[in-house]
Amino acid sequence: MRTLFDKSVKGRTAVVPAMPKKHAEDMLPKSLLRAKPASLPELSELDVVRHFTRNSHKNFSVDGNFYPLGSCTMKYNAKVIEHIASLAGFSKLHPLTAQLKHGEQYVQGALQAVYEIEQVLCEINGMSAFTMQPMSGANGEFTGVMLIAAYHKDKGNKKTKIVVPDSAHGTNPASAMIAGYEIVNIASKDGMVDPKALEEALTDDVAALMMTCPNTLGLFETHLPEIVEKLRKIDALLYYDGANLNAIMGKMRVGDVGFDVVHLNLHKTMGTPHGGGGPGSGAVGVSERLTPYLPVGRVEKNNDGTYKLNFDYPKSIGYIAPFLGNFAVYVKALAYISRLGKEGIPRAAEYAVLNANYLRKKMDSFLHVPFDRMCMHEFVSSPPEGIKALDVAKALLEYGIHAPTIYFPLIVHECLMFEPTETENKDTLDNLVTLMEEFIKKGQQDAGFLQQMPLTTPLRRLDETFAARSMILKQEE
Amino acid sequence: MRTLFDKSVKGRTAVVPAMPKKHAEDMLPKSLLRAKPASLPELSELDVVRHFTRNSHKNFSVDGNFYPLGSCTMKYNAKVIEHIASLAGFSKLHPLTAQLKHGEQYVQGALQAVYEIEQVLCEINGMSAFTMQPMSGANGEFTGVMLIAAYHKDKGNKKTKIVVPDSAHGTNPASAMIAGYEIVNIASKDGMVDPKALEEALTDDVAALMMTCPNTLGLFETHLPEIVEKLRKIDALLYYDGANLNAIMGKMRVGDVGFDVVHLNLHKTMGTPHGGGGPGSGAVGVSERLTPYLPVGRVEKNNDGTYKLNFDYPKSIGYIAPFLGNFAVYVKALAYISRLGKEGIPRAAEYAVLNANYLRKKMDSFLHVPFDRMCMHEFVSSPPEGIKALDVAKALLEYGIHAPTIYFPLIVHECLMFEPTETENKDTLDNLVTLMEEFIKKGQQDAGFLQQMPLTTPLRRLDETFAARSMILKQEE
Amino acid sequence: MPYIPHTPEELQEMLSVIGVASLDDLFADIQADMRPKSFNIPSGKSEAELTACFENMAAKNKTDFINFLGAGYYDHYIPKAVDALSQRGEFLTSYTPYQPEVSQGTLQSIFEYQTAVCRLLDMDCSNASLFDIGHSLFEAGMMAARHTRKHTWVVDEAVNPIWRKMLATYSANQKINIVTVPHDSGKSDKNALMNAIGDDCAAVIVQNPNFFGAIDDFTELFNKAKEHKALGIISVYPVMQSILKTPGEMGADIAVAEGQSLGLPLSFGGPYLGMIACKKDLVRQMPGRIVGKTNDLNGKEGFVLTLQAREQHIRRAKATSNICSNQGLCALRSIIHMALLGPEGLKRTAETSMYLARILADKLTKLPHVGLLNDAPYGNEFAVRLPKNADEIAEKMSERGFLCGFPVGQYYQGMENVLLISCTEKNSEEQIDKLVNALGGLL
Amino acid sequence: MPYIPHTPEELQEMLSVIGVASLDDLFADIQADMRPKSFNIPSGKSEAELTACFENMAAKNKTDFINFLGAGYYDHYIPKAVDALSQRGEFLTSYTPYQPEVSQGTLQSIFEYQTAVCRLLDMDCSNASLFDIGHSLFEAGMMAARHTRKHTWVVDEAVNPIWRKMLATYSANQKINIVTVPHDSGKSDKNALMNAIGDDCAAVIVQNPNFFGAIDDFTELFNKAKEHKALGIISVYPVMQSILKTPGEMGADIAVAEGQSLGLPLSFGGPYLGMIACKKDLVRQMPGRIVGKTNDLNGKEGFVLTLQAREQHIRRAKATSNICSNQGLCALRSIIHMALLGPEGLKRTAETSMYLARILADKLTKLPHVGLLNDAPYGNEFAVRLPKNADEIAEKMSERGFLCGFPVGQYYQGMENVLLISCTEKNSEEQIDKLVNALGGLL
Repeated sequence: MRTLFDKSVKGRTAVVPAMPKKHAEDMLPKSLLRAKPASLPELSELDVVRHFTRNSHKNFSVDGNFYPLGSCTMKYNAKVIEHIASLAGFSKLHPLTAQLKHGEQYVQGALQAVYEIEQVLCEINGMSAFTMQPMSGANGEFTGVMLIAAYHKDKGNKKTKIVVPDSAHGTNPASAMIAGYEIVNIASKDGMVDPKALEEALTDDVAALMMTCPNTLGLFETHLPEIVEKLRKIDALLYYDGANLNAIMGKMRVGDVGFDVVHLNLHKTMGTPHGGGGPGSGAVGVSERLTPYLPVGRVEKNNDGTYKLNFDYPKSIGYIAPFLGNFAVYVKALAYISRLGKEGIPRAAEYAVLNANYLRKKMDSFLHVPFDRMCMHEFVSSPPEGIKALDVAKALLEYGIHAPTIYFPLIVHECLMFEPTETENKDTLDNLVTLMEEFIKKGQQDAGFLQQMPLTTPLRRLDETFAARSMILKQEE
Repeated sequence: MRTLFDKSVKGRTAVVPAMPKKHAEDMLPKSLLRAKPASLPELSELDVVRHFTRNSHKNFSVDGNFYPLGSCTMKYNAKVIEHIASLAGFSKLHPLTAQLKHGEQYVQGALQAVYEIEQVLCEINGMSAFTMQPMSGANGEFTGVMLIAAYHKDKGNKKTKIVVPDSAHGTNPASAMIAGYEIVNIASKDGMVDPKALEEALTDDVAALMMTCPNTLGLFETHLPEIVEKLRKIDALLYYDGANLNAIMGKMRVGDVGFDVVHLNLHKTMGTPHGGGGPGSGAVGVSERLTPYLPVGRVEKNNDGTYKLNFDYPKSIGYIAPFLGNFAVYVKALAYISRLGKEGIPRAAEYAVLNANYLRKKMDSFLHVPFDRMCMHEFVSSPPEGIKALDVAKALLEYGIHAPTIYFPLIVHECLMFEPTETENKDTLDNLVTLMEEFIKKGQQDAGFLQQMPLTTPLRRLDETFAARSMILKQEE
Repeated sequence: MPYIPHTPEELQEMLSVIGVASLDDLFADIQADMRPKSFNIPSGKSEAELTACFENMAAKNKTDFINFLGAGYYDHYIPKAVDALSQRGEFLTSYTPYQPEVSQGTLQSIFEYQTAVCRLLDMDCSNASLFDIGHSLFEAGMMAARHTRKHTWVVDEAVNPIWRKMLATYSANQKINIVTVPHDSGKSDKNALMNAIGDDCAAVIVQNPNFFGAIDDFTELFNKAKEHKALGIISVYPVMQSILKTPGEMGADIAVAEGQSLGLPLSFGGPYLGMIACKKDLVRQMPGRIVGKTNDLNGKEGFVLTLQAREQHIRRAKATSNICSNQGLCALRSIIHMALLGPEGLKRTAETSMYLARILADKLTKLPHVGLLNDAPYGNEFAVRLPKNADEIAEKMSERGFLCGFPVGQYYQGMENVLLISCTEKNSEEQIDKLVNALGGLL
Repeated sequence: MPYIPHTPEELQEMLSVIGVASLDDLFADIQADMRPKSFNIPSGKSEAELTACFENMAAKNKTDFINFLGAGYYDHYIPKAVDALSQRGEFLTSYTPYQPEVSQGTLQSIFEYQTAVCRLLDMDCSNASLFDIGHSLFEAGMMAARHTRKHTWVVDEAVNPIWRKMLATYSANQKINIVTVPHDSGKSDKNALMNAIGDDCAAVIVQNPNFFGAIDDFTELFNKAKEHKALGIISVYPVMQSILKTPGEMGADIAVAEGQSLGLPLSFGGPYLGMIACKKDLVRQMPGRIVGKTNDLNGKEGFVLTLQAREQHIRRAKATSNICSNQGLCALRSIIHMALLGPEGLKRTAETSMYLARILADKLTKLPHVGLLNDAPYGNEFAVRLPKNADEIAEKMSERGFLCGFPVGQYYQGMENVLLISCTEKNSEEQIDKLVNALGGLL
């Protein structure tokens, strides 16, 4: 393991621009200049290419590996969408061009893309309007909760709490907190929101309930109609965490069944690549009553079919992103949606659920599957007694398969959460089943077998405690 | 190892175009249709992406590995040249557009690129004209020899032989043969063409001498002026095999010193990628007296600065390529040359020769270097007695370094031919030296140590005899 | 079926394993009255149709302007190796590196990114990136609020107004009080800033070069902040930072930067890259992912995500922020970009951009009634006062093929005649002459 | 120094190891009078300048025509995954796979390519590719000459004239006698071809669909060739081959094809891909590289270059050809392309292209004095006779934004009014209406 800095040699250069006609010292007083150059790495172009090419080989990725990773929807990321997002007509566009007087005429294609994805997301989700500004799922959650707060404030409602089921993603309570709310947790029962616990939690000062449906156990929330009714009574809003949208696209629209806000993880459901941790896009959709509060600027269509940018929304919560969000990311999502279309979008959900249920059935002979009912796009399970979820995860790495999500949700013992997605084929699923059955059997006979895994990955298990204690967060000069 | 065909599942699809409005059977008589569909692989797009991503990891490449491969000039291939060659303005251009009446106006940028690379190659090599038609080095050799034949035929010379030194590349005699000549081999002496052997070979029926200079021993041919003189006397032409041009760019121009024809391997000297075996570009340059015979069409510049395509050369040998050769390859070469320019082109030669001599000096303590004089961009050597060149090559693979060229030229015992190129840094060279010294020492103590190499590459040594005998050249259905 | 591999035979086999007759049976939990009321989106397109459709859409944008528009987002040259390497599937399609055994490519890149950010900004610790600089500024402010347990941010009005709008939006429901200190003709009013720092001050927030291009030294200001137990937060421009006095040298506690100028295309607004770095004592307040160095079972060096106890998936409502994803691929692009340019390349980029800005300023101010907004030192960007409305001028210039700069009037009342102009190394003296000529014709 | 990593210190150190004082000392063997008489090429450009310069150059080409020009080279859609995968550095920058232990990526791809080519063309053996189809035709002819030890090639005049020109050039100094059999109004004159086959005939060479788009069955012709111990060589169009009667079914001995239509951009003429496949008994006559399957030391399956005894680097002047490199990356692109489309995708491509050609032919022949050249079955390409000079019409159409087809008069005397028109699946009925409308206005 040698870093860029280890390989750096003073004076070595790669892409050096032409020699400047004047140097900084001749243009600015010395007091405004840095004392010495930043010790950035100095390498040749070949050094850099070779460094990152080799390091890339140390990564698992969807392009190389199956990722049955619950709650993450690691589906195939089509190569055509990368081409589309990198078209010069999009990538070279300065965002402030749109803010020049009559500058919109020069960005009509870009505004069209924003308008079209907002429209198509509205139709897929049954919402009145979408904003593309949020730059990730968590950022979308924050935006959604800010919209809820703006609504209540505008109506003069005194609301201080947001209710979050214990099966929710950790970002839900964190987002609600940053938006200024107090969190009320409620427990699940039989994998569903407990109606009694909910009843108790729903006091008049509740601003909203944040739901994940299907929930993080992979189960569809069967009490949904009652829940909606209860919330309406206290003028509380219903928030839909779209992390699991891949299960229901074309089967249910969250707007139709009474949700007021939804955030989507376009890098999950709409097939844009995960990028090793981002960039994402956390589009937020709202029902009619929340539209006045959406972030500005908003893209609108003129009567002549052209598009404009409107900042004139006095009730808007303001700027969530500097411009219109992660444009190049949601252009990919728009391309994905356009490719699949009316037929393909529901089909993605159908085959995602098919794959998950097939895996669930195939695995229930050697894993404990706590809910013996139809799952949606993912399901939870536990390894046999004596075997740790972590060891199962690490053993899969050895066989070239990414680990499932483990120890989440917390309410399942030694949880293994599998989400195969619709883009994986039957052979791949069967191979996972065969391998797991085999190594779990071995693990039951020989406890050490799984604990030593993985053996031949680029590195073996890493010492996380040492990392947290020693805090080496950068390379010293 | 599973092939695309092993992974294929009947009915699986990836990039399927829209359903046609009519099927073949409704448009053509059945007698003209194939009996059953071709059993091409049927996979999903993800299957294909994963297959080739994983298989790519089984390759060494310049992007991932050092290639000190003599006679091949495996230098770094700049990423910017790939971008340039794939610009839509070049890649979408139908070649026949240029053959429409006044169609040249639509391809001015492309004709400019052809014109400019011909001009710049003329200047770098001191030649009168270049043709870009030859589609590889060997194709360039063939073209060069055809031009020689056309010249002699036009002058009424009766010439039947071409003289080729024994150190020449195997393509030289093969190309001359296909162009209709008889081959006369001459031996080397002290690494140079043997003047006596040459004298004897130079009978009146000799059409040309094909030379590599620096020769395949990495040595500059010191008898060059005499050789030129001798050939002039019998009206024989002098052919320069440009495989080793990287050593002399900017230091000598082959036209200046009397060569009549030169072919260049642009994928070696001019930094276009090797592609696992092609495509190359074998541009051929000629002296004044050979220009009438060049392939058509030829790009010419009009007085108004525009470019045209001229087919009106009655003495032309005809079409070597369907159009103007491997356009996208030599656009990359032009980009490379433009990036380096007047300063950078000679510098590439200087540092290539520097790196080779540095390696030569560093290695002569544990390798036998037969010629104790300055080498050019490469040098030949032999391992210590008892160690095979093949084993050295295979051991290097184990350490992530590509093998040097081995057993070539034939005139060096257990030959190891190293060519580091100018783009590799000193650390990389030092690392090679250290590794080799170490494992050769081990190999001298333990004969088996090197013979077992490589151990951890994607495969170990393969059975080539079995392959030739069993002749499994495709996968049966 | 695009991106779905199942054959009809496999579908049947899988349904029978599950024990249902059809795909629709899988959705029995969703009752009939919950099914979509409409689903009126266009039919799917073949890949060829899709490509043609988006190529047409992209062609409706005009990207061949001669460009002098910056205002926080700059058109520097991006080496093609940045695209080639960051687009490799192993980086592009990998997940958050929670499984370090098979994520060293990503983890090492982030560690290298963190190191480079610290060295460029002269700070102790960086995280794995935030969404954009507006977001970085907000998180920096929240770090200060948590650290100092105080609630007032003193913000220079010469900080980019878009980022200040984001600060306002994000902090709206927090107990944060923003005090904005007016600029002085485009210069930071350091006296006023100092005076605004009271004992309730959590942080003072400035920008260098500021929105108007003015370069300053905030050492004294940060000293004053320290006296009041407030933190100094500075926003910088990474390319110019290769030559300018560093946040560390000025005594800042937190430095943020918009990473767009380090290898990210303008892309109509995103994705960009929020850089953030801080002094060591603030690291546990830093939101987002952080990579640390460690060893594996065999003692081999490697990297992991660390200090995760701060994060939302562990701490839920008590986390330092709600951030989950970072801008992984953007951070990767920026470290590749920095490695390709190196300190010398970045410096030359800054210097040539500055040099061109000086040529342009000289020529522009020779036009009648055109003058620099102030006498402050500047880098590659400066503001001029025009004799006419800058919005109108910019509109006419765009009709002539120029993005001549940013008219600041829409964000600063009373500055309707002020135009903010930037140069990068991609501009040329020829372009400058054309701009001056065209602009001269309009005044 | 672009692409050169040496620092001044390293240079000095290395020179001193070598024992010379300067870089120039390394070139002492090149005497003063042999040094360049001139070296007047432009100075180097920065990467930014370089990119701008070539982007300008590319912009001088017009590539937004509505396109009906084919004539052997077709604008089919190329899935973007072809680019993404073939551009991976491990494929792009690898060497010829002489070291199989570290070249299985390339070797397996070629083996898969060979398999696909054999299956598409219905032949026994394929090589790893040749430069282009003209070259394939020449090598096929030479294979026949070596195999039969005869020297006459009977060539259909309806074989693409450009490829026939290449045949003539390449065979000029060989003992080869080319007999060209005139076409019959764009149809292959099979009777005349049969009559031309004598006992000196090494091969009969035909094309299907022929240059004019006509589709035929050459079974009888190849039988006749067999009777005279001559080989049957056929050139086909890979996309159409997904539906047409195969070379194998017709009894051809060697089949060749231009692989451009399988995933290679038009790129103003290259690089393209010469496909070639033959019956088993001819494999040792086949030039170029061939990959075979084998095992490694541990018994694992793998691939190597095989039958190298035929090749120039071993046999020198006695080799089957002088070919050294192949079109490795182009072959890789084509196998990726075929794998992405599969048999169904390729068939649909052919069928939609054919369907559109029929729509177009119907509409065109309703124009006054426009008629099909002949009554032969055709695929996606057909020739029409116009009432005016086709060159002039094509010129005027290009001014109106159309590449309306190829005027064949420049290669076939007396056919100055004939226009060869092709459709691909990228065309649309809307484009067809536009074309017919524009063309109608000119007649």
